[in-house]
Amino acid sequence: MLERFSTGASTYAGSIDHLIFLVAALVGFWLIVAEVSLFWLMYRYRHREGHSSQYVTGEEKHLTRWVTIPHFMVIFCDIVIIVPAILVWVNVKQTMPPAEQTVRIFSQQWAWSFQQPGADGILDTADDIRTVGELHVKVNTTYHFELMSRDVLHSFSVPMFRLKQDAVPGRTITGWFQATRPGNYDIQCTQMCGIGHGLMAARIIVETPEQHSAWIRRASNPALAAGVSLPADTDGSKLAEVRP
Amino acid sequence: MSSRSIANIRSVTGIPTARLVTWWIIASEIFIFGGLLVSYVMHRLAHPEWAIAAANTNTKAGAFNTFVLLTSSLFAVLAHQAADAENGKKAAKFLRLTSLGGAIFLIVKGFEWTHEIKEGFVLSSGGFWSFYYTVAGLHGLHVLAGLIIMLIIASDAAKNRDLPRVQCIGLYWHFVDIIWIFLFPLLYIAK
Amino acid sequence: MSSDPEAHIHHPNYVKIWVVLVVLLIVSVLGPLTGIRWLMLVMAFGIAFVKAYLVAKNFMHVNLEKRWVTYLLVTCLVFLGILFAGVAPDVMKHQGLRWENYAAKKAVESGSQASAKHE
Amino acid sequence: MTTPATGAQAHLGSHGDEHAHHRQSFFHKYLWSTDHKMIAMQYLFTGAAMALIGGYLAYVFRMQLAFPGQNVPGYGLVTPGKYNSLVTMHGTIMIFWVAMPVLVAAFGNFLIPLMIGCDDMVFPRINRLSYQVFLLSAMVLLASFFVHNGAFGGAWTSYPPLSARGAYNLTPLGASLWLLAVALEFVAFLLGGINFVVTTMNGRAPGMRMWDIPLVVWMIVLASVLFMASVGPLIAGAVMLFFDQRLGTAFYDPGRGGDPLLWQHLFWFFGHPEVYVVLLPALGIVAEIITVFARKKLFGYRTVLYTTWATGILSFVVWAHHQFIAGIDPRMANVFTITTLLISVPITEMIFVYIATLYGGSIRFTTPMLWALSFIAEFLIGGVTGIFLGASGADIYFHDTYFVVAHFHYTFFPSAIIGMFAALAFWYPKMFGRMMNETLGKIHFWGTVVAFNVTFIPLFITGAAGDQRRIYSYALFPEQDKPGLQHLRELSTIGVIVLLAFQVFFLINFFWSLRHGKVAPENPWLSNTLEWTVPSPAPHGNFAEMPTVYRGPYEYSAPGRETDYWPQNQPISPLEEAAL
Repeated sequence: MLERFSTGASTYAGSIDHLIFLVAALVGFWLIVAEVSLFWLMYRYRHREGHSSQYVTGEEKHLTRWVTIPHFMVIFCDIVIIVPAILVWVNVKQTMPPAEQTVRIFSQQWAWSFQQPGADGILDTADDIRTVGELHVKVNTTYHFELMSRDVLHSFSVPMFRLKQDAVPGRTITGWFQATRPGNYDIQCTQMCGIGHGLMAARIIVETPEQHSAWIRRASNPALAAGVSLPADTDGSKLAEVRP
Repeated sequence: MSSRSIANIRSVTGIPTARLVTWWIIASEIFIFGGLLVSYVMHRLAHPEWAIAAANTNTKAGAFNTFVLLTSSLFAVLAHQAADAENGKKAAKFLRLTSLGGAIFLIVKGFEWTHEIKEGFVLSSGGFWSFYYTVAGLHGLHVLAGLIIMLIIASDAAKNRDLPRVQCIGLYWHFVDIIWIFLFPLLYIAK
Repeated sequence: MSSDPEAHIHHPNYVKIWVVLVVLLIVSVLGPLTGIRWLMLVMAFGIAFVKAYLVAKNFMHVNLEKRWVTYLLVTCLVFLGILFAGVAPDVMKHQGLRWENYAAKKAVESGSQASAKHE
Repeated sequence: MTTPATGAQAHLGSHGDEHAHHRQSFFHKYLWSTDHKMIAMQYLFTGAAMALIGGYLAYVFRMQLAFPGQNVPGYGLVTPGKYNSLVTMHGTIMIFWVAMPVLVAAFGNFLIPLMIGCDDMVFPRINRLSYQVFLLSAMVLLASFFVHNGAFGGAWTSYPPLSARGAYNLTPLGASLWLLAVALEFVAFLLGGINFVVTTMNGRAPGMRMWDIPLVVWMIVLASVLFMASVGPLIAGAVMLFFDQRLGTAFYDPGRGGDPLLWQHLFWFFGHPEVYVVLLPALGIVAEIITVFARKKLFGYRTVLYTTWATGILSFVVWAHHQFIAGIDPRMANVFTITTLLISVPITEMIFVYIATLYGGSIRFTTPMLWALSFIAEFLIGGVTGIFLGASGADIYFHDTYFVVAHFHYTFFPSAIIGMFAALAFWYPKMFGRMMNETLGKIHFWGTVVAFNVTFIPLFITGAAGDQRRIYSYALFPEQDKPGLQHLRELSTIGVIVLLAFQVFFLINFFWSLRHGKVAPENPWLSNTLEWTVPSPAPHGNFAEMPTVYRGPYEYSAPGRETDYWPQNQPISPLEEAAL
């Protein structure tokens, strides 16, 4: 259902979409039942001359079932929603499939910067690639991310991945994603972070393995990568000044 | 007061309105202090290093203040007893003794804080000190407020007016005392 | 005003209660002298609860008040317990599933080191 | 305890007061009054004025969203910083200075003494103080628009560290004034709540048992209880935040041993029950209105009461669903998902009871009834869309999108705005002694409700398409910057403008009816509750003779009676007693 509005581009996008569809179907049913009975009763029992209203206390057995039966059905529907909701949650937020790549995400007022391994595939080595405003990832690869903030709360959100996680200063929050579809997608900040909140855009670029290794080659070579990546020793506060 | 509303005189629950409202205020105070103390306890348990800062608090002063508040609570309840016996003069005397206790408490607190501030421990000296001054300060404000209200009530009670109020301010005072009973180990003893 | 039913009920001896409270206070102050940390903490907080109970019961006359006043006060404490239970997993711990509060860990570490130097 | 003699004395006293009242100066009559009805008016008019301000702010930022970067007529250019201030202040004002004063304070003050049959609140001067503190808080908040760098722009949730440091939010003074105003407002409502709760507990008319209290009174009392129990920790938290801002403490500063998540917990521990603080009075108002105009007894008074209690208690264990992705431990999210979805059970049951009340009725579609019915119809949408957000898995996507915005407007708008208009249309005769114009009222109703849906249904769609909240322009986000979504945003903006324009009908109706409306009889709607047994408008001291209550508030169309209503204070005649 959500596909109509926003294409899913990660492995768990489908399960979140299905959950949303399930919730929509169940609550849609109840919404229609309730609205239809409301409007029908309004029409059926409108004031007419010669008809007076009945005296019903609402404690009669044969009438209370019209409230108690829906009551139990609602409990049932709740359980039907709770179980898959928790399953999806556990899958997305609690369990982590083994990492094939790890990337570190820094948020600050008002930019996203990323640190990922260079050609050696290991984080925290000299050839790490640091980028601002652009995260290059390989398609069909499980990425773990370590999310950090340098100043205030931010929220790392990639709508197409159905991924969203707040960044809290002082904390490292880990998560994962696996992109399924090459292309360029929005990274939003969805937590109010000051006057530049609306400017805090970035792109996540999902590449095929060939494109990705080509990018790593280019990015590892500062001469080729002017403007795309920065030397590894640049600290975050200077990164902010690069972007307008 | 001649124009007390009927609403104020009625007592459907069986608890006089003034006392009921005192309980209600105590309940809301429990939440205010509770929120602060829950935050403090959580941080304190998570930060063993705060014990080092806590070692600088003056246990003797804290203990003396606890003694002062306990004693003033005794006077408060004696004032209530006197008020119940319709003895306004005696109630007023005990209320004044109670507020004297409150005043001693604040004075000791003042010396204590002056000393600590001179040693360089101020509100912004770190997590423990922030909580220490905030919690004790909030409590001190309650002592001050209670003290002032108590003196007003005492001057009324001396003229045998509004004696039921004696019990209400007493309830409040005992509550402030109980808060301190918990603050004492939290801020002074646990080191 | 004197129509309060409890006005006629026999009241406890307030001075006696006060003596008990003061003795308890002295015991709790002496706690640190034992040098056993857990015993001191148990003593301090156990005694605090006993004292609070004594004051509430005998000075505030909670036991003579309508029963639901006690319920009201206990409910307040229960809600605070809920607050604690909901917040503690995030604030009291410095590490959990998929997150780590490195700033707090660092504060604990550097604080403890500073004390080691101090001593 | 009240002896008959003291009761009568006090009664005389209040009449003596009435005489004094006529001679009072404007200041004493309108600004320094301790009369609960006057204080209700003060709250009502202050709340309405704040609603206009809040509406204006909404207009400005909706215009910016529809036509980004263009001059907004009546405001000017909306910069990113200004945009943040606008949304922050809109949210803060609408919840704390409109919904609460109007629903809880204005109608609580007006209705409680009248409906439970006593002459005033138990502590009239605390009541006056409550309003004065509230007025002061409103002034402090409005003042923050005019200080250096303008009003606070860190969202109505005011999360630190953004709110804690001027270097981050760039509105240090605005942030502190915001916090001060909110704290004062809390104090005002704690003071007001004292009166609501204690008056209802202690001041009821003889004969009025727990089950005879009209639901709206119950609901306002429960709202006050919820408010008292939830706001305490946040007051403590606000003090801590204020110290962080002004005195250099580090309660929420992770760099110096604090924890920003603490504020979020304290805020939402208050924030979620707050939703019910606003909702419950509206539910009570609707209960009064649908029973009167369907001429029906409520379908299960006790059911409603039990479900309200259940909702109130459950509302304290669901707060972290606002923080699912805020960095809390993911295992806690599972607990809060379960509790959150469980809260749907009592609430749906309550709504079912309301719908079932119409069964077998004889429904008159007067203006108040239209508002009340539309409350149910609209609130249902708000309720069911909440399930998406309470289910943690789905919330990963929907969190902080416009879906959330649309959802809570579908709960708050029916409660605060529809509930307010319903109550005003219904109790206007008792407040001002004249009837409102039905035609104008119906035009206003249809315009408002249709425009409301035009405003917020598009936002469900843009939210589902990934529009995040609190963004002044989507120009930098190619996936959101699409013409289709932009058209929806424009549609929503048109909805807001129409919505605001239709309020003119209300204002005309309100002020015209004050002078020229039909003079209202004592009981224009043929209602049962006690406020309709006194003259319209209700006089000072309320009841010429203090009433005694004989039955519950919803005895409509009782069999074997000539009239289809049965006022609560009407003694049972010997004939009827025999019939029973």
